[in-house]
Amino acid sequence: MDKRSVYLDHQTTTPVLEEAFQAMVPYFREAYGSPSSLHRFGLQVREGLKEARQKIAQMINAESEEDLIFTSGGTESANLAIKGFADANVRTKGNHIVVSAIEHPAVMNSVEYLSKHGFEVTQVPVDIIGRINPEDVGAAITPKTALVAVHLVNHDIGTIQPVKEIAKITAEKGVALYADAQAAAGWMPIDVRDLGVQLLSFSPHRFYGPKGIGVLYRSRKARVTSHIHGGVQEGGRRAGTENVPAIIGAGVAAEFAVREMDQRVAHVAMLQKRLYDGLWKHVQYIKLNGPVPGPLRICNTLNLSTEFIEGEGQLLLLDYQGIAVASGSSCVSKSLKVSHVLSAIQLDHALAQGNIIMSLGKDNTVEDVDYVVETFAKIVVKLRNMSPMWKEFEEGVIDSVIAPTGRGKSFTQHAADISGKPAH
Amino acid sequence: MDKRSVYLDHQTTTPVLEEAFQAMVPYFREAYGSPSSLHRFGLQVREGLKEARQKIAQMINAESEEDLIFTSGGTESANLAIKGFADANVRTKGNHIVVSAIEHPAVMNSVEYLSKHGFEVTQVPVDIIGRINPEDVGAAITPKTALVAVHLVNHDIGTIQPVKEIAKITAEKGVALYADAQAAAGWMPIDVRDLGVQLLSFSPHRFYGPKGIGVLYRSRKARVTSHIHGGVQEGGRRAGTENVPAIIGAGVAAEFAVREMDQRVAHVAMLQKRLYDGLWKHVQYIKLNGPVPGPLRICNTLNLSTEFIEGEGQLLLLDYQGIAVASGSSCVSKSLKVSHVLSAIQLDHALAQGNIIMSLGKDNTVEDVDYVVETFAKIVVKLRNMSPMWKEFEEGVIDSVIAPTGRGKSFTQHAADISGKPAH
Amino acid sequence: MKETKEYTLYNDTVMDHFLNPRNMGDVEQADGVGEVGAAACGDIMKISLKIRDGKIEDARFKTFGCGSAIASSSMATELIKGRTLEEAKNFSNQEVVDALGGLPPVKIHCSVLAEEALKAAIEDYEAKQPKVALATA
Amino acid sequence: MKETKEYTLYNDTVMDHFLNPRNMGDVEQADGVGEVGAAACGDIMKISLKIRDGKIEDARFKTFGCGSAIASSSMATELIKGRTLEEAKNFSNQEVVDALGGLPPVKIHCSVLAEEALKAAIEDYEAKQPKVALATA
Ligand SMILES: Cc1ncc(COP(=O)(O)O)c(C=O)c1O
Ligand SMILES: Cc1ncc(COP(=O)(O)O)c(C=O)c1O
Repeated sequence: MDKRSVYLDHQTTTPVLEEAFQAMVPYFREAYGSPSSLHRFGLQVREGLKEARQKIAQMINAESEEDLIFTSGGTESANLAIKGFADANVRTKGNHIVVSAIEHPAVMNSVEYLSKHGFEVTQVPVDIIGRINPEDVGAAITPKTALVAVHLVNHDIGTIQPVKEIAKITAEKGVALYADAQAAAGWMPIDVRDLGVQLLSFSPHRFYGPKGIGVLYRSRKARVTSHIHGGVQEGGRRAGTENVPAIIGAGVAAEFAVREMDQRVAHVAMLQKRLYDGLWKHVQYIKLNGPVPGPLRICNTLNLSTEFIEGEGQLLLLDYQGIAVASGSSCVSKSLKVSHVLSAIQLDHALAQGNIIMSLGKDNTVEDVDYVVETFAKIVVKLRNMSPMWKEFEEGVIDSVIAPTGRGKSFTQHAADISGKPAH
Repeated sequence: MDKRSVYLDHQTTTPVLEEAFQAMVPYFREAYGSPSSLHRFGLQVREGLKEARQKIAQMINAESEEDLIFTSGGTESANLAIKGFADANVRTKGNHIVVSAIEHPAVMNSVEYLSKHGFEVTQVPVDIIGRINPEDVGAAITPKTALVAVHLVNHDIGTIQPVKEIAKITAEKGVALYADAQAAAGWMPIDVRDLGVQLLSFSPHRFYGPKGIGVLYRSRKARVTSHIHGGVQEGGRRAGTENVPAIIGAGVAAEFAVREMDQRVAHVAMLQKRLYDGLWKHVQYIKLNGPVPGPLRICNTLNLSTEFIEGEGQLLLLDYQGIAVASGSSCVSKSLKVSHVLSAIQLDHALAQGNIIMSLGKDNTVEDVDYVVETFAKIVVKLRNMSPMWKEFEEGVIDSVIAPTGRGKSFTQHAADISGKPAH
Repeated sequence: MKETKEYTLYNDTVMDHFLNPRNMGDVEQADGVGEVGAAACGDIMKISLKIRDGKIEDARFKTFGCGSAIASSSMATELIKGRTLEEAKNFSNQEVVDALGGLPPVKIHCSVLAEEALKAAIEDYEAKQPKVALATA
Repeated sequence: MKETKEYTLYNDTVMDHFLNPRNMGDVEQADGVGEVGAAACGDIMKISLKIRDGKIEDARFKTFGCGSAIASSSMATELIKGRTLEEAKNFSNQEVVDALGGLPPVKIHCSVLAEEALKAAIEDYEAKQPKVALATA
């Protein structure tokens, strides 16, 4: 009998909605023109693009579809927001940028680039559930601050950020606010005007749209210097022949995201709760990273750490049982470094190593969740039996971080003792 | 009866090959994972991407598929080649760039960006058929030259450039050479090693691959600083979740381009010749821009100027008859400026205004070409009857540039006289 | 998505005037002729008028220019026929734009060219008729 | 494209040793135990040995680490059983890599960890057997 296949990695990417895919199909081989062309093959495409633009503008309640710049993805959008805004405003506003400590690498590395090119950067820390304190942002702003960059939701641990409160502060101080909404878009309503952000980005591949397309909203007041030079596409703000089918698919995905928002959120939040309850009932020594399911957590993500075992092993055994998840453990990253998000919430190194990220989608079912709980419980037993740490914990050599017994040293101390170097 | 539909704008974009499209389909809704993921949805995608990379590497005879960086399109590839190389090498090599006068705006505007950021730029002129003289390139190189950028084929007038000869000079002088191959790829064999270029870019949407994907080849010796910061995709050289379906489609398009190269080139060159012969037989006072069909011209493009009438009108009437073409006339451009390529070949202003670009594809037929010739001849008559210039020419007020009669003043003089300002 | 062939660059009215221009040609033994050029894009427009009793009896155009330049001159000649010279002198390109149901922003200058050609033709007429010119001055 | 479920991160041999590890556990009353940690990624590996007549009679492992760390320790214990101490001291991680049919570059350090755990276990044994240690010195 075939194993169940359960995709629990929707915070990485999602399948394309059937309706979005069907809408894209004619644009590959029939309506294949470039929208810059004056003939009918070009004109035919313009109409579809305009509609898609309108649907996406509606999804975030932008003043006008002209406030959107299409890019190739969430990363390019973040780069354009940060470097484009910094470039355009460094002279009039200053060379200081405020950013939270747990932004996605697209933001972090854009900011780092600027820091190598004459910008000063202040990183605002987060609390242990990964929340930014708006007052910290306020305190970080200086007269030279050009931009504050905070995400709406963290991609790893699912924390919803107080962007609206931060926007009040930035508005008061006359500083522009950019919100990376990639982990939020499609999974909670977004209203750029209500939020009070000047820049906001996301990519439809996170809510059943295609890959290869990103969106940057920028209010008319926020000037952005273009970073990809060439033709006058996107009103001269982003050159290059448009990825027409992807824009069309993005429009349909946005339309459905709006229409089905309540229903998707309700369903996925229900599954999230069931998954959380099930896991914590059946598996000992696991810790939730980020807020408990509820108003501070995005509805589709759980980030947990399983003590005494490592993340990649869990991921692989789950995968073997047909369950696709992610992990922020160092073994999973190409750089062998634990996710900087987990470091920023000061997660114990042992727990960071045992990290697993499960992100639900609209097509997951109650049966999926029950299967995951059951499978995960078995896998944890199997890996703990293999782990020297588990026995050493039982023997009192090392202690649990999650439920300390008062016996034994910490994992980190133990690891340092045997490797001769402090673990990082 | 329905009119014939003849797409003659393949130098703008092409439909996706059926086989390429079919190969893409499963990657939207089945194999939708991200290649960075460790689970099976991710792994499944890696295999396809690797194959696509290999096929594209083979198409240009790259040493290894690792020498390719996937971007979002030809424009981004050109930006990365120029700005990325300049950034990475300005300290060791210098801040001078040599570029031809007729490069695509993706190259021109990238170079212009650099010129605003501390770089010196030398533009090498072209002759009246749009050829770069390799000696001019050699003469423009200084001890501070970091990069020479010349395209393989001009997108507007179809001139094939002596890139191999230029490469000999740059190699001798120890300067890197970048070739924008976007107007060439798929329509003539490209061998980066035989050419001797260090950087080369193109986009598969010009040879029956999808939009939303570009390729930058860079030899291992050519360092390029990344310009889109974020994750470690593309070996850390281009961040952002990969546009998986587009890469897959690009691979198939490359495979077919190689396999069918001879056949496509033979067919299209035959049509080009027939179109050229037909038009020049049936229409008076038209001028070919760029070289005559033959070894100096890419097989699929004809660029012509119809005297005494303007380009957009020709384009629209052709379109009305089902024929899709492009134009470099100022009325067609959003900036109301004549194509800088036509200016660089010193085309008379009146002729630049009457510009039409017809670019053939593998699916065009002899019947298509005959229909185009017949239709074009009628359209020219119709528009000339509407044009004050035609009558004024017949009356000897203004003279023909193409076949001067010795009577009357030039169009440009006439236009200046009546508008009170010199035409530009 | 409609069928490819149903898409047009300009609206139906503009397309109609471009494809089937009204008043194309030259008025025989015209009373006034204006030929103007657009510095912006190089378009050239020529309007010739037949004037009888201070009224434009006939107006014809020839245009070297894009679709909207041709449509603008077609529409301008349509609009102006039957008007008095006084009315014609107050003619504004906006009338052309409105009658055409709008033009793309970058093409508004085509309607301006039509206004200019018309006014140049009237000037030409008046220059040839010094008495009339004085009377209206 | 194969079916989704047919794709695996590591090759078949590595996957087999990860999914069905050989010699998992602790040797009862072990003669030597080595536990080492990888500073690079935080993995921990423990190998325990039963040694009889200068030969490794039994070897078992416990591993806190990724799939390739588990597979490496499984393979290392398989390879080492039956070898003399002298042979075992020349044991190199490359043997593990080769026997596994290769590891991704970023995971080679897992095999190094297995080598280190084994050598630590032998050292532990020798430290407890001063005479033997001297004899082989
Ligand atoms: C020669 C050349 N280079 C670069 C480009 C830019 O490519 P894209 O529009 O696909 O980004 C083009 C596009 O027309 C081109 O013709
Ligand atoms: C919060 C956040 N921002 C930006 C990005 C970058 O998006 P993409 O990989 O689609 O370019 C991601 C992707 O994971 C993300 O989670």
